[in-house]
Parts: sequence; structure tokens; C-alpha cells
Amino acid sequence: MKHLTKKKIDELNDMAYQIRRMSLDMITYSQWGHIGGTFSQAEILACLYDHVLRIAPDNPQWEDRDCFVLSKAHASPALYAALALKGFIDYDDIYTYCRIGGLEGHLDMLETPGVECSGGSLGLGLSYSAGVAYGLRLKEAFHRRVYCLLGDGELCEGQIWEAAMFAGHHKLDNLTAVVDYNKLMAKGFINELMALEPLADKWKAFGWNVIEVDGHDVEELCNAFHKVKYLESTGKPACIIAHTVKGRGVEECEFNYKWHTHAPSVVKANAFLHELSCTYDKAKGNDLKSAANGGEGDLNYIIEEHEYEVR
Amino acid sequence: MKHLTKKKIDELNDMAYQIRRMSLDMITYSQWGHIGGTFSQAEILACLYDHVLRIAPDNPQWEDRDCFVLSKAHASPALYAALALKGFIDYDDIYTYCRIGGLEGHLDMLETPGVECSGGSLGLGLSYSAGVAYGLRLKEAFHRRVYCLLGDGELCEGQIWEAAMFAGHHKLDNLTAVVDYNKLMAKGFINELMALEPLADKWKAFGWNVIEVDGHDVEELCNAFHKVKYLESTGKPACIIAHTVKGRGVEECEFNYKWHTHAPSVVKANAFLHELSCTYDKAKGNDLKSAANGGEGDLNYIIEEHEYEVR
Amino acid sequence: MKFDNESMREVFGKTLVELGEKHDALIVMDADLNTSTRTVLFKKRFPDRFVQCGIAEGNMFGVAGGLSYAGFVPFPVTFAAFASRKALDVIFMNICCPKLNVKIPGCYAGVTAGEGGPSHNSAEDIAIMRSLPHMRVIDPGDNNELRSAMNEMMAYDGPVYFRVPKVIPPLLMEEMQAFRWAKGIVIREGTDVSLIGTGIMTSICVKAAEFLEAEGIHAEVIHMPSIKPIDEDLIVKTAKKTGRIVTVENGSVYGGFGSAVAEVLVEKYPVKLDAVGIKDSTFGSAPIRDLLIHHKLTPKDVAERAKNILHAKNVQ
Amino acid sequence: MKFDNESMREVFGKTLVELGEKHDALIVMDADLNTSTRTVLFKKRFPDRFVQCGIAEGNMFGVAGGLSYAGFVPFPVTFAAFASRKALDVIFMNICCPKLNVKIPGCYAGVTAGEGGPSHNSAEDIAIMRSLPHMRVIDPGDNNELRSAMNEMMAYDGPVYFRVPKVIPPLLMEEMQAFRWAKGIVIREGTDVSLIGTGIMTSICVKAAEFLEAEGIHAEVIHMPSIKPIDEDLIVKTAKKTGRIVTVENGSVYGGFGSAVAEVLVEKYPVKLDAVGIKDSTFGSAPIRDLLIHHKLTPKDVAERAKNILHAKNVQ
Ligand SMILES: Cc1ncc(C[n+]2csc(CCOP(=O)(O)OP(=O)(O)O)c2C)c(N)n1
Ligand SMILES: Cc1ncc(C[n+]2csc(CCOP(=O)(O)OP(=O)(O)O)c2C)c(N)n1
Ligand SMILES: [Mg+2]
Ligand SMILES: [Mg+2]
Repeated sequence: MKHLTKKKIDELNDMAYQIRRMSLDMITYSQWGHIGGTFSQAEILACLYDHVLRIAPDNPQWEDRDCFVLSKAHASPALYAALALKGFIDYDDIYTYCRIGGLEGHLDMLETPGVECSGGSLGLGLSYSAGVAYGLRLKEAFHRRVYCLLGDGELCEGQIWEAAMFAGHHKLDNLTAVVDYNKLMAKGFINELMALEPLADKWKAFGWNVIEVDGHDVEELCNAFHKVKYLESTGKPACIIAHTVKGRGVEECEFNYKWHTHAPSVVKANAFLHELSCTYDKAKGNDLKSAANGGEGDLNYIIEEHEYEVR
Repeated sequence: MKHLTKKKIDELNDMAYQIRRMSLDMITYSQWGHIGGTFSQAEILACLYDHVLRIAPDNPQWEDRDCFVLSKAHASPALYAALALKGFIDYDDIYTYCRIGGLEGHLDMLETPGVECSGGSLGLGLSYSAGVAYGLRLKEAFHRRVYCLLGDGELCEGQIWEAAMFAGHHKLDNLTAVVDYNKLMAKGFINELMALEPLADKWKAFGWNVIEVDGHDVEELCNAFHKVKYLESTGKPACIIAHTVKGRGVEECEFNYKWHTHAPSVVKANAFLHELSCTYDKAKGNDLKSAANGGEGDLNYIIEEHEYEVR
Repeated sequence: MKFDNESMREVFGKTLVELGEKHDALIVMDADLNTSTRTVLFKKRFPDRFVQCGIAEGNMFGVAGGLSYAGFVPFPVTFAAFASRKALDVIFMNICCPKLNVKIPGCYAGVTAGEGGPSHNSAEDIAIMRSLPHMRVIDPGDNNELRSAMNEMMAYDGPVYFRVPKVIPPLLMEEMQAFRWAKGIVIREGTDVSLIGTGIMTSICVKAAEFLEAEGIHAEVIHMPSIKPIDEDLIVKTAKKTGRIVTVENGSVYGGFGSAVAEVLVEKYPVKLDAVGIKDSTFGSAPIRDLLIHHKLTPKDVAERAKNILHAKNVQ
Repeated sequence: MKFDNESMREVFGKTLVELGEKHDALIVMDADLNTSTRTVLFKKRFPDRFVQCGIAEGNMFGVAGGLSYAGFVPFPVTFAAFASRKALDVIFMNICCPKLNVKIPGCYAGVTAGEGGPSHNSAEDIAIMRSLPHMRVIDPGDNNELRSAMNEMMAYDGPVYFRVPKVIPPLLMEEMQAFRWAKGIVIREGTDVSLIGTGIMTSICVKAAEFLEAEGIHAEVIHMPSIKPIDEDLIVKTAKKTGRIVTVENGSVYGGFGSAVAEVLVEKYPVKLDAVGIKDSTFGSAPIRDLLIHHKLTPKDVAERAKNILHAKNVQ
């Protein structure tokens, strides 16, 4: 194992905090989004964007870059935060989340620099990632790697297993899947709604190497990425099963399916931010604001208001 | 184990022969069809239709019947043969295979008595079967069972694994899948095109009991069916992996992907029939005939011929 | 126009429960969206007749086919985008071809997934679903009609696709009118131009007609909830009357509702038609209101289009 | 009409090889159908650029998206029925929305899977594919045109769906005419009625026109390989000339080719149109010839329909 310095560990945890804080800001401001799956993957994204991925923020199309695909695209705020923190997009772009011409509620690779795959419909990302990995190998770009972050609930989708079979068969060892195993899908616990266990056995039976880690421990995560990159080039793709807590960081949201998709009121959001900043020992910073009406899409407005002003 | 009598074994093998012979007749007469996957499942269908299934040929909709779903519907000639042998349909119906108003090239449950599921597109049958199994349990029809025959190449389809996960999660122990593991898909060997092994591990990892048998040995097959029905009601669905030979019964066709889908000339068909009858020690019977032009769908005919007579 | 205070998905959920009381065979299936689609109400009332499928739509529709074959009337529930795009072959093979009695709601239909963006909005569902053999297609206009349509479809033995938008809709009609197959409704009589809406867009047409009236243009407004089969007679009747048609849908006009009306017109009584909807694009990610404005689907836009078609010189 | 002696799938396979020689980035993908679709020719010539996906169409289209992103031009190849029905969400999300440069052939398109029946024939592919954003749709009429269209699509950076029927087609044109986007071709001038065919059905129209000529009816025959974008000008031009249109396709008229023509007519120049194709049913299982006869898609049937529309009194 390659050990991380204390400083690096602090940096990564700090980035995870920033990702959560900015995501909360985005979701509160737009009054739309998925807190649970966004928070659970904060450390995973921090490690990828601050330690693992070969990327060039000033040149998103750098031809030597690694490729990261967020298959569980509903957790895009975390990715947007990471992209903003690394400089792919402007910090203020986060306030355009879910606005005409702004950042997509899920992901749009044509619109956002650094986003390598459009998404929003679950189950698709691993096939696409396998395609990129296959293509890179064909181009003999052996140093470029592909990472795909999957939801655990997403693993119900059969196309994931088609892709797993494909990657296993074609021995795509430049491909790493990470499962954000936060134990919940949208409406409840996975083991109640559609049990996944024995999960590691599934991946193994489809021809993959498997590593299980604590998905909130940046050291364990980085070690796992290091391992699949340098120590286990055994001709197999690798799956990192990252055990996480859905909604991690805010007690009310943890393992609580009600916070899978739901935007907090401004009051609630500020309480969440306070909790986050205590946990991470940070100054809370500015109060969060909301800009949208949100709600049920009342046609009243569009029919009765005569002046339509696009916000 | 419940032992089969010698007589029963002979009967089952005889039925498997009849299934092959009639299928060959159908495919030759219509000049369309899939010999390989039809022959490989002959013993499986013989055991199901002559020993395992609770069915009533004079009342295809018998409310106490078991349900058999042929997911690999391109091998329908074997099923039509079994249905004709049991009396669900007339013997002569086999000469309407692939004709307007006749037996479907794949399967049409609305048109053919005894066919419980339409098919032709691979990967769908196990979901449907799981639906029937779930429904039967809900109706507390505990004695009725559902059997679904799958191709091995078909297991590439992700929906199979969605269904496997569903059946495992819901503990559908009234559902039995049989895999016709004939080692080939349409265009070659499975382990070359899209490797499936370790196959038993896959099913186990999705929550199923697994039994592996020689799929041409009627005794082993019947024992396996007996076991899943009476001895292993462990709250899990069961998968019988039946090791078979694609094209089994005619040497030229065995493990030969060229005979996956291809209709023999009349001369060739008669040679095949001869070989089958020698193997099974049967009189060859009437010569096989072909009624169709077959071929590439030459538009010439439809454009230049002025009188269209439907055959 | 009167305004309702209940969202259509809520009415959908409640109606499922009402129907569940009447029909023992009714089964509701979920692909991990029950609190969003409001099938959670059915789940609580009839836990035994609620089938959880996880996030696997293909399998859900296949299981629905099997359940139907076993004698049940399944409602496999997911968003319209996924119902129309994720499992089409299953719906075709295991539901449409064998004409099985499966009712398929398309939740958050059209533009109403709003912020969900292209992946969650459904612009193509009408085009796709009406191309399937034996499939009937409904886009109800308000809560009463949604409830009525759901009752009506239980009396029909065959596959049905119906849109369930995520909006609080206005009440389209003062008095409740029953949904009937292949029947459109004249909401407002007019002589100059016909606005034919489907689903929630009819309410947009009603308002557009008010704008037009203010300018002295008498628009006829027709509501067409039954897209397949469609009300050919009414289409021809209004075409004869006004000679100018504007269709309005929140979806793609390629093969969609406007196209369905066009098919009838060219066959029976060709007149000019302008199809309002989107063309070769997607509903992006924004609040529904902003999307309607952005894609020019507001009453003012419709009124504008009506005036254009009215003032265009008669080409024939 | 001259007759060709090569099947369209063979020409498809050979053209893939030709294009492979020119374009290093071209990749062919297979879902276990290479000898049927004739991609086996490419596989033999360029084994390294041939990607075997097994019987998993969804994954194949997703991998295609990824390969395109990595700089390749993938042709994910399967039957039209599976291309249009099995993986629509993948095609939508991973190919159409990001406008990736993926070319999707629909092999054994329309009625030409013959004995394969409803599961393998594709009646809805035109309706489905043209509803997708950014997707272009082609139904070539003969071998020359198929080859030309495949060359042309390599020059276009974006998703294309094109039909590859399993037939030996007649040669539509004496002299080879290049395929051009949004361009139809007048095969035969006429004044009484316009027969507009797409794909192999144009040859049926040509023969129908001969039958009509024998009865003194001068039919114009137009071939429309580019369904999206479509040749609006030519449609309007022929409508002005004859005032009566018959479209002919081997597919469903709900949302299909006839519908695409109807959309143009009602917008630009409304005249009567009769859409020949199938309605709310499937192509069953029988030799192609028998299916064409059964579904009334022969030259005589088309001539009959043309006479009906000609003799129907002008409704307007
Ligand atoms: C194909 C598809 N079906 C349904 C949805 C709606 N949906 C969005 S998120 C989600 C739950 C995802 O659960 P999981 O993969 O575990 O993600 P996480 O827990 O990380 O949020 C669902 C059902 C979707 N986006 N795509
Ligand atoms: C979804 C789908 N894709 C492709 C095909 C074409 N096809 C028919 S049979 C076959 C091979 C099936 O192989 P396997 O499941 O192993 O069946 P068997 O060997 O028993 O014939 C293929 C690819 C199909 N019928 N359905
Ligand atoms: Mg989860
Ligand atoms: Mg096989």
C-alpha cells in the first residue's frame, strides 16, 4: 500500500466537506435534487478528483486524461461541486443548477466541461464506460483509465450485468467500477426491496476482481484505487464495493429514504449546513438561500399569469 | 431419488426421437427454422411433457395446470412436436409452420393451444415466468408450478438477471428455470463470444438453487425435476443447468453453429432422418418433403408475377 | 377556469385504491418510485397486491405479462420516460402482441418531470406507444377525467397506456364528463380556428382562446384525451367548420398527437394544421413553468400560432 | 425494371468493408448475428475493429456510445426489431441526446424478417426512430442507394438509423443516383396521383404505376429514402401537381412514413393522402412474399388504393 500523508488525508476530507456543502447549496437554491446519494459519494468523488484521476481542468478534452462516468447521475451535485472545486466550471455555475441554460438536473456531457457522459436514467453508465475502456485499449492508450460510479439500487438494472459480462469477457482491466453501497435505493432499504447480497459473489461470478472498503475512509478508498491500478492488473476489470451511509453527514438524512429526493427548506438547509460544519470543524459561512418556488408544477401560474418572465 | 422404470425411460427417449423427427420435418417443409437449439432440448421437452408437467391436452386452459414457458422460442418446432404428440394440436398442423394462419415461426400464445407465452425475442421468458409464478402463489395455487426453458446464449440478456434477482428476492420456489447449456449461441461457441462461466456461481449469487445434469439423460433430468419439486422447497427458485449438445442427434449439426438457423435441402433432410432413425433404432418412415421456395425474399416475384396465389 | 388543488399523481394514487376496492384482481407494481408516483397509497391499503420490482423496468413489464396471464390486472408503474423507452420490446412482445390486460401509466409525463431533464421528461411517449399494435393511448386533461379514464380502462380487456402528468391541473370542465374511448369534447365553440389539445395542454388552449376572443377571433377548443383510438368524426367536423387546426401537446410532434390528427385529416378532410409541441429536441432540466415558456407552449404562444395559421393565405 | 442479383444485406456487409478501408475509426459491433447481417465480412477483414457483444443489445448500444466518445465511429448491428425496441433508452440517452456519431442499421427491416414473425419483423421502427431527438432516418430503395447512403452518413457527424431489408431488390434507377439528405427522387412523372414510396416499397409503386398507366391513369412515382429529414419541397410540389397522394411503406402507418408525409402536407399544402402500410397489427410469420400479399402490399393493392383515392369525390 502507498500511504497517504496526513496532509493529503486532511485535504481529501476537506474536499468531501466542500462537496457536501456546495451540493446542499445547489439543491436548496434550485429546490430540487437528491441529497442522500449525493452525500454518500462525497469521499469517493474527493479521492477521484483530488488524487486518482489524471485530468487537466484547464483542458477538459486533454487527450491523455482518465474518464470518469457518474452512472448514478441523480447525484450530479457532488460531481458539479468537484468540477467547480477543480476549476472545470465556475463556482457560481452551481446556482444555475436546474435552470434553463444552466447545469442539468442530471448530467449533460454536451453542456458541462468535465462531464464525460450524459445520464439520468439508471443502469446505462457501465456499458458506456466499458465502451470507452474498449476504445482506449484499441487506441493503445494503456495509461488512460476509466472509472464508473454506480448506485447500489442501480444494480437491479440488467444492463449493468450485461456490461459486467462484456467487461469480464473482454478483460477490460483499464475499467474500474465503484459501487456506492449506501444500502438504500429511492424508496427504502435495498435488502427489503430487492436484495443484492451476496454482492461480491455476483461481481466475481461475472469475471471481476472485487475489493470492499469503507467508502467514507479516504485512506481505504485511495488504497483500493492504488491497488486496482498498480497491483492487480490481472486481466480483469475491478469492482470497488464502497460501503457508505446514504445521506452521510447530516443525521436526519442518514439511511433515511425520505431524503433520497427532496429539497430542504432554507431553515432546514441552514441547520444541515450547521451540522456539517460542526462535524468537519469548519466555519459555517454564508446562509443558504432558495431561489425557486418549487412545488408541484401548478399550471395555474402559466395559465393565469399574463407576463411570463423567465427567471 | 425416484427411479424411472425402464419402460418409462424408453418412452421418454422415444418421445425425444419423435420430437427431433417432427421438428426436422417442420423445418424442411417450411424451409425455415433452427435445428441446433431444437435438437438440443428434445430430451428436456420429452421429460417435461411426458413426465413432469401437470397438463390436460383436452383442456389447454385447465385451471390446475402447470405452466411451461419456452423463452428460447426459436426452438419452437420441438414444442410444437411435443404439443402434437400430446394432442394439444393436430399432427398435421406441423405442416403449417411459418405459413399465414399456421404455426408461428417463433411462438404465439393467442394462436396455438398449449403455448403459454409468446416469444421470439430472447431474454424475456424468465420475467414472464416469474410473473406467472408470483401470481399463482398469490392465488394460493401452491400445487401449480412454472417451468422456463432458457438458452445459454440467451443468458447474455440482462433482463434474465433482473428476473433472476426478482425471483430470488421474492423466493419464488414454484419456479424452475432450465438452461439448455448447449455451449453455442447463434454464431459460435459461447466461451469464445461471451463467456458464461462460472455459470452455477452466477445463479447462486442471484439466490437460486442449482442442479447440473446431463441434459440428454432422461433419468438425470427427471430426477432433477423431482428434486426441485419435492426435495428442495427451500424457499428458493431452482435452476437446472442441463449440459447438452447443440444439434444433438445428427453428427453434421452437433456443435456446429452453421446449423443454428438453416433449413436443410430435402436430400440432406432425408439423410439426417436416416441418421436419427439409426441412432434411435427406428424405422425411417416417409421421406421428408419441402413445400417452400425459401431463399432471400426476391422482390422480383412479387413485382413481376401478376397473379398472387397464397400458398 | 376553476382550479383544482390536488395533483394528478395524487388522484392517480387514490383512484388506484378505489379501483382496488372494487377489483380483487388489480395489482400495482413498483420500480422503486412509489412515493413519487403515489402508488404508496395502494401499497399501504393492499400490501399483498403490491409487487416491488426494484429498479428494473424491463423485468417489471415482463412480470406484468405473467401476472396478467395468471388472471390479474397489473398496473406496472414507472415514469413515462422509462415506460416508453426502457422496456419497449417487453411491452411489445409480452403485453401488446398477446393483447394482455395490462394498464401502463406514464407518470411525470411529457414536460412534467421538469428539473429531471431529458432522461426523465418524455417527449416521444405518445409517438412510441401509439405505434405499438393493440395499444390504446390516453392523455387525460384533468383530475376528473383521469379518474374516469382509469375506471373506463378497467372495463376494457387489453393494453392501455395513459399519461399521468405531475401537475396540479385546472378543472377543464365545469361538469364532470365521463371519459369515453375515441371521443373528444368540444370545450368551446368557435368558427375561425380549431385548437385541439390533449392532456393538460387543453387548458392552455382554453386560455389561448380567451386571448384570441379578445382580438375578435372565435376559436373552437377541442379536448382529445383518447389519442388512440382517436375521434375522427369530431376532427373532421371541426375541420369543416373552421378549416384551420392547431394541435397542442407537450411532446414531440414527430409521430405524436399532432401527427395522429394529421393522419385523420389527410385521409378524411385535408385542411391546414399547425402542430404545437417540440421538434427534434428534448425537454431540458428546469421547473415545468420555465420549460413551457422556453419551448413556447404557453397560451400566448398558442394564440400566436393560431393567428399565424389564420392569416396565412389559403394555399390551395 | 432491372433486377439485381445481390441481396441488400450482402451489399451492406461489403460496403462496411469498403468503408472500413477508408475510415480507420469505423468499428462494427455484433450481437451474435454476424453471418445473418453479413458483418462477418468485416469481421474477417478487420478482426480488431469487430466487437462481439453477445446477445445483449442494450449493452451493445451503450458500448457504442462509449466507443464513439473515445473517437470511433461504431456501427452496432442487429435486426431492426431489436434496434428499435430492445434498447431505446440507451439509444436515446447515450447516442441521441449527446448527438454521438453512431450509425445504427436496422437489419431484416420491416416485413423482411418473414418467417421470424412479429418478434423479428419491425413495423414500428420508422415511427420510433424518427421520434428520437437528433436521429436521422433512412430507408434505402436499392443496393446502389444503400451503398451511397452509407457513404453519405460517414460524412455526417451524428446518429443515423437506416433500414437494411433482407431482400434481393430490383434496381430502382437505371443510372445510379447518389443518396442525398432530405432529397426525394422523381422516378416517374405523372399528373393524376402521386405514389410516394420509401425503401423497397418504391419498386412496388413503380409496378403499380404501370398497372395504372394501362388503365389510363398517369401516376407520378416518388422515391423517398430520406425519411428524416424529409424532402418537404418535393412533397409539396407533387401535391400541387396531382392533388392526391398514396404513400407506401412496409411498416405501421401510425407515426410511420405515411405519417411523416402527412405532417408535411397539413403544414404546407393539405391534400388527400392514403397511407398504405399496416395498422395496429404485426407482420406475422410467413415468407416475405406471402406477408406482402396478406397485408395487401403488392403492386395491385397499391394500384387499387390509388384508384380509390382518385375516384373519391373531392371532399373539400
Ligand atoms: C431507469 C431509472 N429508473 C428509475 C429512476 C428513478 N430513480 C432515480 S434515483 C433512484 C434510486 C437510485 O438508488 P441508488 O442506485 O441506490 O442510488 P443512491 O442510493 O446512491 O441515490 C431511482 C429509482 C431512474 N433515474 N432511472
Ligand atoms: C433479443 C434477440 N436478439 C437476437 C436474436 C436472434 N437469435 C435467435 S436465436 C439466437 C442464438 C440463441 O442462442 P442460445 O440462447 O444459446 O439458443 P440455442 O443455442 O439453444 O439455439 C439469436 C442471437 C433474438 N431472437 N432475440
Ligand atoms: Mg443506494
Ligand atoms: Mg445455446
